[in-house]
Amino acid sequence: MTETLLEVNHLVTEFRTANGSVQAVRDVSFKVDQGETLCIVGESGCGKSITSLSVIGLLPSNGSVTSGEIKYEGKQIHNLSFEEMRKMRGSKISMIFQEPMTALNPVLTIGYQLREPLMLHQGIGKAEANRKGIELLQQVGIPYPERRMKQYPHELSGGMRQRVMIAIALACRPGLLIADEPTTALDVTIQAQILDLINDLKEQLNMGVVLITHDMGVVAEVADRVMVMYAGKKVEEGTVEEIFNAPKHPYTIGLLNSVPNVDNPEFELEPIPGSLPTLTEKIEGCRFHPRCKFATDRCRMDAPPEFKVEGDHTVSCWLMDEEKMEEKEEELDGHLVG
Amino acid sequence: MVQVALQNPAQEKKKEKMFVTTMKRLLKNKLSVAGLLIILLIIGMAFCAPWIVQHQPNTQDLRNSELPLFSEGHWLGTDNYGRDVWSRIVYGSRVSLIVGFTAVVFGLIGGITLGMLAGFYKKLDSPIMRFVDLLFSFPGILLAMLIIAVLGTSLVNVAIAISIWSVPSCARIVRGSVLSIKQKEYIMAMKSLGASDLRIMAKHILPNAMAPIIVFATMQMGSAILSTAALSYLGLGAQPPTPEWGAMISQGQDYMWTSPHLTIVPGIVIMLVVFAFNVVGDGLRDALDPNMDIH
Amino acid sequence: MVTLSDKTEQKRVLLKLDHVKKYFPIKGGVLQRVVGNVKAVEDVSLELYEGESLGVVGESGCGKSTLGRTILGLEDATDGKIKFRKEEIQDLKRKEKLKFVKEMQMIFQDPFASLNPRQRIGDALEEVFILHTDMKAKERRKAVLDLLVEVGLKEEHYDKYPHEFSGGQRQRIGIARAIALNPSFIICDEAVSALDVSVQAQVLKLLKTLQDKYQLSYLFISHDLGVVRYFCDRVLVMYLGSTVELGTVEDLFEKPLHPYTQALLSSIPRPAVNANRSRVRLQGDIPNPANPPSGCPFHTRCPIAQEVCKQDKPEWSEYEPDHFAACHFAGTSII
Amino acid sequence: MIGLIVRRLLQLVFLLIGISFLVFSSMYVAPGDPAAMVGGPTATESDLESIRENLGLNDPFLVQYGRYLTNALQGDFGYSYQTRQSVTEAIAIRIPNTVKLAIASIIVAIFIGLLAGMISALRHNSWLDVSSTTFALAGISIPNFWLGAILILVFAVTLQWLPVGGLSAPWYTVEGMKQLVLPAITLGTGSAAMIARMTRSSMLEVKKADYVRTARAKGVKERKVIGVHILKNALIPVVTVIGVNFGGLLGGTIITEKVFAINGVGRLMIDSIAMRDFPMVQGSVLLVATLFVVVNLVTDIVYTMIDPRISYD
Amino acid sequence: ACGGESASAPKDAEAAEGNETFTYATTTDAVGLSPIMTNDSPSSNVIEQVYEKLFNRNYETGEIEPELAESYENPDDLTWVIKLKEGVKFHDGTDFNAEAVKYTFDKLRDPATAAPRASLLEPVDTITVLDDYTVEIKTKYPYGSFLAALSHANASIVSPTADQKQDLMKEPVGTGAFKFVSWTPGDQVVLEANEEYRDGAPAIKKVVYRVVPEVSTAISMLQTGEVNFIDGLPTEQIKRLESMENINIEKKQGTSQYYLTFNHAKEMNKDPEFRKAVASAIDRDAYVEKLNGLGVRSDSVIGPEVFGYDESKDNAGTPYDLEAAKELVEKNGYGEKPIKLLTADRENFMLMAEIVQSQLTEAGFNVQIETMEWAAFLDTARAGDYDLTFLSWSNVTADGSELLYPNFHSDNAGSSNRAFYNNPEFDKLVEASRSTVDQEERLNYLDQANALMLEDNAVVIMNHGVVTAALDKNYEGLELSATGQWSLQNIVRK
Ligand SMILES: Nc1ncnc2c1ncn2[C@@H]1O[C@H](COP(=O)(O)OP(=O)(O)OP(=O)(O)O)[C@@H](O)[C@H]1O
Ligand SMILES: Nc1ncnc2c1ncn2[C@@H]1O[C@H](COP(=O)(O)OP(=O)(O)OP(=O)(O)O)[C@@H](O)[C@H]1O
Ligand SMILES: [Mg+2]
Ligand SMILES: [Mg+2]
Repeated sequence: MTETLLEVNHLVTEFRTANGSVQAVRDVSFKVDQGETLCIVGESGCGKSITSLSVIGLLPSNGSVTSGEIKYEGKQIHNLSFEEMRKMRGSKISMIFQEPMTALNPVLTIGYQLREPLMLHQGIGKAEANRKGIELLQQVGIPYPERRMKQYPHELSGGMRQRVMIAIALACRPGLLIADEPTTALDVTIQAQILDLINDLKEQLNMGVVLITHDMGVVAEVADRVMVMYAGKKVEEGTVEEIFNAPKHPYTIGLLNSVPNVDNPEFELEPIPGSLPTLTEKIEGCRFHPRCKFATDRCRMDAPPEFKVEGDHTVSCWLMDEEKMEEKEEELDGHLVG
Repeated sequence: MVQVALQNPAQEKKKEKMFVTTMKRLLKNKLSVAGLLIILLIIGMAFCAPWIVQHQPNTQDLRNSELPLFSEGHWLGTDNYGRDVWSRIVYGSRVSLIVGFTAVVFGLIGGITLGMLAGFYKKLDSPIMRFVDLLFSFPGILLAMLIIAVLGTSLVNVAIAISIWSVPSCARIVRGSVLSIKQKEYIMAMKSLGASDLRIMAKHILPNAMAPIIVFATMQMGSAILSTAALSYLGLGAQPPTPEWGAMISQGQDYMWTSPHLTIVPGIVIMLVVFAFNVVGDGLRDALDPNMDIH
Repeated sequence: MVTLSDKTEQKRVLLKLDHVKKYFPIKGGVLQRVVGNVKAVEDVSLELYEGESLGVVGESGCGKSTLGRTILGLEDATDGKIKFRKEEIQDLKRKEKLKFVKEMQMIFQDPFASLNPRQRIGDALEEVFILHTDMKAKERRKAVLDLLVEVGLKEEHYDKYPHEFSGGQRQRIGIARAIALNPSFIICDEAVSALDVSVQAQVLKLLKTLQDKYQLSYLFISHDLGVVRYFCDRVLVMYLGSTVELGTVEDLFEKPLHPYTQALLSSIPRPAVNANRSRVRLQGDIPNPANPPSGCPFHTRCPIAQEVCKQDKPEWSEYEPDHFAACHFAGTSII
Repeated sequence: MIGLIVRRLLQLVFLLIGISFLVFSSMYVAPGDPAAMVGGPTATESDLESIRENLGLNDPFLVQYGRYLTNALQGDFGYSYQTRQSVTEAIAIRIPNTVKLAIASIIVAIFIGLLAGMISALRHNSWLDVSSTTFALAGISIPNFWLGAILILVFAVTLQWLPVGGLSAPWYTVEGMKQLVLPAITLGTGSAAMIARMTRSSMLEVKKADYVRTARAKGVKERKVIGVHILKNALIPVVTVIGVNFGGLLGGTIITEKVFAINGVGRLMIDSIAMRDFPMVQGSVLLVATLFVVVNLVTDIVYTMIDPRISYD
Repeated sequence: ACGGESASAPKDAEAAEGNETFTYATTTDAVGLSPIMTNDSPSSNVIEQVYEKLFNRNYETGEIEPELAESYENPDDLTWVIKLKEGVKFHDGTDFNAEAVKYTFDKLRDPATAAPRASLLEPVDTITVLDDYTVEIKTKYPYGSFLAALSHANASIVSPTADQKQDLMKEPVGTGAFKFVSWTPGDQVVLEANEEYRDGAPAIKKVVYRVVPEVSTAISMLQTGEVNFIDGLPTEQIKRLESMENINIEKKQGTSQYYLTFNHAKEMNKDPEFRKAVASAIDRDAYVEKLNGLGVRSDSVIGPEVFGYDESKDNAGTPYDLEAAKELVEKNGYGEKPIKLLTADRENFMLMAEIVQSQLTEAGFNVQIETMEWAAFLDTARAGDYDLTFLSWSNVTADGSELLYPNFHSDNAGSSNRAFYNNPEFDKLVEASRSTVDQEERLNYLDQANALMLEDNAVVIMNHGVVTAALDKNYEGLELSATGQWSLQNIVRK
């Protein structure tokens, strides 16, 4: 039995803006076990990044967690003081970001940025930190690590920089790694290298990984479990097989049908109509209903609760409500197989 | 049918919208509001000058000279010729605003033209920017002094001098934005549609480079007023008896120890007005900031 | 779907590139002399047929966009000939080019940057007609409103500014602008890359519909092989400015000849669990285009590179009908 | 780096030739006869004629300019019409004062500017921010000729804390420092304001940067986040502002030197323009332009030192 | 809280060092320190202390007295035989003698020198050394104001040895009570007491001339004790100076004068009624009152302190009469044409311009002021590109001929006669005054010329100058002459 590393319950994150406060994350719950990769997937603006930033306590200054709880190894961390949270960051929970080009400080050497967390959290001296840094670079597959330590970020390619970011994030052997779209800015061949690297390291260190992406391909490749978000809400969660082989939520299905399949020339795209709602848009009931072809009056009135399908597979959709479940299921299956 | 429905009113409304949103944002900034009020006040003063003063600005009364503040009939006192300070301040606002405005407008015309050409045409970039550097490496006052030495002392020449002196900074700002806008895909799109360079520059680059230009112009207005005053202070600007704030300071300075208000009043007025333009410029910079455009 | 055999019958060449090169000079030294070149497009020859979609794929910086721009004349070709309907267009003046401009259009990557933010979209679209036709204001307006409907927007969008639209809608506006003059050839430079998948699918559908309706040819630049497979008839693979492989989607995806193509295909994350995960991982990074390797540009990362690859640049040749590649060991599997 | 320096110095030569031509021709067409200034009000026409002949003012414009340029290129900047003193010497006497004043002012400006800007950015939107922004904007808006007079009135005459003027004592003595205070504040206020504004906006910008978030995600202490990660990046544009302002200060000395009775190049410049002392005008303008370019060059070099991304060559 | 105390830090420091420094502030630096090559008052303020002339105008009485000369005689109208003092030495140790006089004057006259004040000796024909201490100077024509010329600072005698060895512009060598120590151009000139001076060494041992361009700064320095002496006090600052407790203000009627002149070359100005209208529109009394005691009211062109003055001319000009002026303007339509009132942007000219412009406007004229910096002004005025302008004449020789000839004689029209005044009758009188050696006769000629100008309304005299100085209360003994020159020789610290 693996241990639960991170547990997020009913997280709500709000932003104060010029037009009043808006909810970017609405009542989201999930958990991550040791050695497990949870992928959070969803389209732009659905609150993936904000969810993860809430966890690590680095929300933009106008944002705050307004309700819900976040537990790390069973301890509540959402109410820690700034200083206590700071000590967690980098040592217990680490994060890497989307843009390798901007996530490293351009005026500090790689070495400095790599030594920083080591010296800070492990209390070791500079020389020692330097030695460890070189080791780390080696570990993430960077050739000539000694030389790299003295270089500046702009002297490295995008893939290299993302590796450095990973090395920094893993410097103190954190229990949980949050990776926010770590490969979106990279070319496919490089993306594959980086995903492999994260996977390998996860296994080596028995970390929990939260990987955020909007690419279903990446999800299928690395995830153990998947959480699908839409407009600030979690709409479906399950193991990677459940999500890809037996998706339940119309949005998940739509998402899968929107991605062209490289291996199947006969595959026909089936776009989801309409466009993503903005945060400020007031939507009664299910947030997906304006784009959902199965929407009923009920969907328009009330937000659906979370329905358990099987094991940990949960779906927030009225279609899951007993009576409709069966008939709709057939129809949906038909679409997916296409 | 549809056309009729979509005619003018809607168009007008949209056009206003940009302006309105900018203004709305500007009005959220308290400092800017204060600045705007001061500017409006000064403009009001300039327009209504004859109605808000009891004395002609140039009428001398040698026997009632150097009256202190709050004297009867002269609430800001009189200068060494017995002229009413308040009416000179009021009429002085006309001078400052007109000279400042003219200088800014001509500076902008020169700066935008040079900056636009340099930014748009790679070949012209280097020669134009070298020329701009040349102007830039003159200290501003010196440049003005040379120009005035050549052209003679007068407010018109001050305006010319200040506008020439503001050309280099304007050109640099414009060039900077042109260079970045030129990279934008909509410019590429216009090129791919076969639009002429002139059209691209005038219809597509210029309007988008406007934000920094507006900010620059606003602040430049402040600094032009300051420079006009500085030149008048050096005796290179307004011809007496024109009421000009800088000249008032310079004349008043001789009486600093006996009638300090002759210097302090115009000094504070200049400071307030320049401050107002700067605050509004600053506020505009924020209000026009595209980063704030997302929401 | 149109099958390959249908296509081969009516293969009429619309655009022909003949050894096209585009170099960007690198300046340096005290006097800012030209000290070298970025060979963004190195010796590209190909033919594009009427009504087909030719995909261009490759990693970032391999010259895809430059190729597209050079074809449109937005960049002056350093060398080579570009023939559109048998006429050489690479050296034409702006005025002479106007008639080709009508025929060749472009859709851009960034839906946020490809529209002038200070121009209402109605005006933006009308501008196309102002530039190329003598239509009266009323006619132009009518044409624009029709266009809006055509690309799935509404007439009331006429008076809106770009920032009032979502990314997908903007891309539709970009498409409207591109098809306004009834062109026969459109370059889509990463036209769907910046869109969310649900919207991306909508736009791809729209592009297909338009192609069928107006017999359009597309040069479809993308780094998403899934999209290319779905959308294109033939695919060109580029690496460091050079063309490495060209073939029909079926040929290229099923029987890739070039090791780079193979690696590329195997790197794509497939959106399906338990897909066959045997894959090649390329080592190292893409070399600096300002200082490309000698010989075959790919040899530094190629798992099967030999001495000859370092020495000689492989020929661009047709290994199978309509299937070109540039590799000394074309067809060797690297998996 | 060497390339940059060489290139800039080459550019400087052309720049100086351009400037000298501009100055020479404008002085030439400006009304005012140098000979009359030398001769004084009593000079008769024949006095003036012999002065003109003596100074070479009767030659055509291009001959005069050509002669000037040829000599200047050989390092001979001529002799003052007025005092017959060598221009180089006259400038050499004054330059230490101007440089002293400019450096003191920029130090004042950097100190106040950085402090105010940082406070403002770190306490964004607080009353501290508002007041330091107000201060910064007020600083730009104060006419410095006015400020100087007020400072003298208050601190030198009324309170008698500081001397009224002069800059003759060596800077490292207490007297010398005291002499520098008022002029440096007068001259530095505007630049301080500019630096404060730039620091503020640049820090606000950098605060939002991804790498700052990265630093926080590493658990770096807030003090270090600000002191190392934010400040180092935020300073880059500030350096340019400092450079440009330092150049501007050289021009600003014209008024300050006058008000505080400082014997510097700025005053030499206006005096010689007034006296139509062409060689002196030329010499001092060229000097100031050179200083300006050199300061900019130094700025660029500092730039490369704090921003590794930039490399010239 | 008296003056002595407010003279704070700097003074104490010096007192401790034990060397008595007397500081004078000047707004403009000396151009140079050679009497031959300069012609400006800041320079002559230094030159006066370092060099001596053959004759000197007594600071008190204005009488011309021998200085380096012992005595002189005129064998005929064209010959001046001057006996020199014996035993006088230059600061460089060489002897002062007839050779030195000849050397100095020849150098001043030599066209190759291009001396700005060469005109002083323009009438001189030959200079002969009769013996070591006697020179004979022959003039081309009888030269009435020759002694005045010889008492001019620019006629100071220089050491020939030093002149050949070094640049006197930078390192002056004379015979005066002070010796040159150093000069930092733009900053300060330092002199020290000449211990060997024939009348005894001056009491103050060190003199510093500091350049302080802003008068108000200089006054502040005077207030704080950083400066001990300033001269040429501006009218605007008089009130402030009077309120200062640590200084004494010295005032004395001066030889200088300020006047409004017509451009007589202009058609409009040739109309006597026009000139009359202008003259009667200007309230000189009100203006002089504005000068706070720093101006003397008189209509006379030749001022009270100048040779040639006669009291009767004080009120001989057209009196102020606004109504009469208005009438004339009305009658002749003078108000229609804009009048360009040119003025230099220095000293009291701006004050005059503003007041006169306002008064003329009141009378119905349409007057536009055009200010110019000095250089441009001189050019413009000489070119006659103005309608009305203000001019001044400081008249260092205090001789009426030296005023009327350069400024109003038609010979000089277009050069130093910027008024383009051209009156043959007047010219004759002036010439006579210059070529007569008999001083009584000269007086007569000058008075007649003066009357002629007043009758003509050729100029409107705004005021005659007052020479002023402010001296630290701790000092006394400043000698101030009507020409504005002063001597520090007899200053002592109380
Ligand atoms: N500082 C902020 N103030 C107000 N709203 C914000 C702020 N930051 C983010 N948001 C909003 O919160 C929502 C969720 O943002 P988030 O960054 O989590 O999206 P995401 O799922 O990560 O999208 P992407 O795939 O584009 O990164 C978005 O609609 C965004 O506009
Ligand atoms: N204007 C230019 N000046 C100099 N170099 C350029 C210019 N435009 C492009 N390049 C260089 O040419 C090469 C090819 O660029 P291009 O934009 O065509 O690549 P791409 O394949 O479109 O890449 P991406 O996928 O990132 O869009 C790159 O190395 C780029 O740096
Ligand atoms: Mg995100
Ligand atoms: Mg591209």
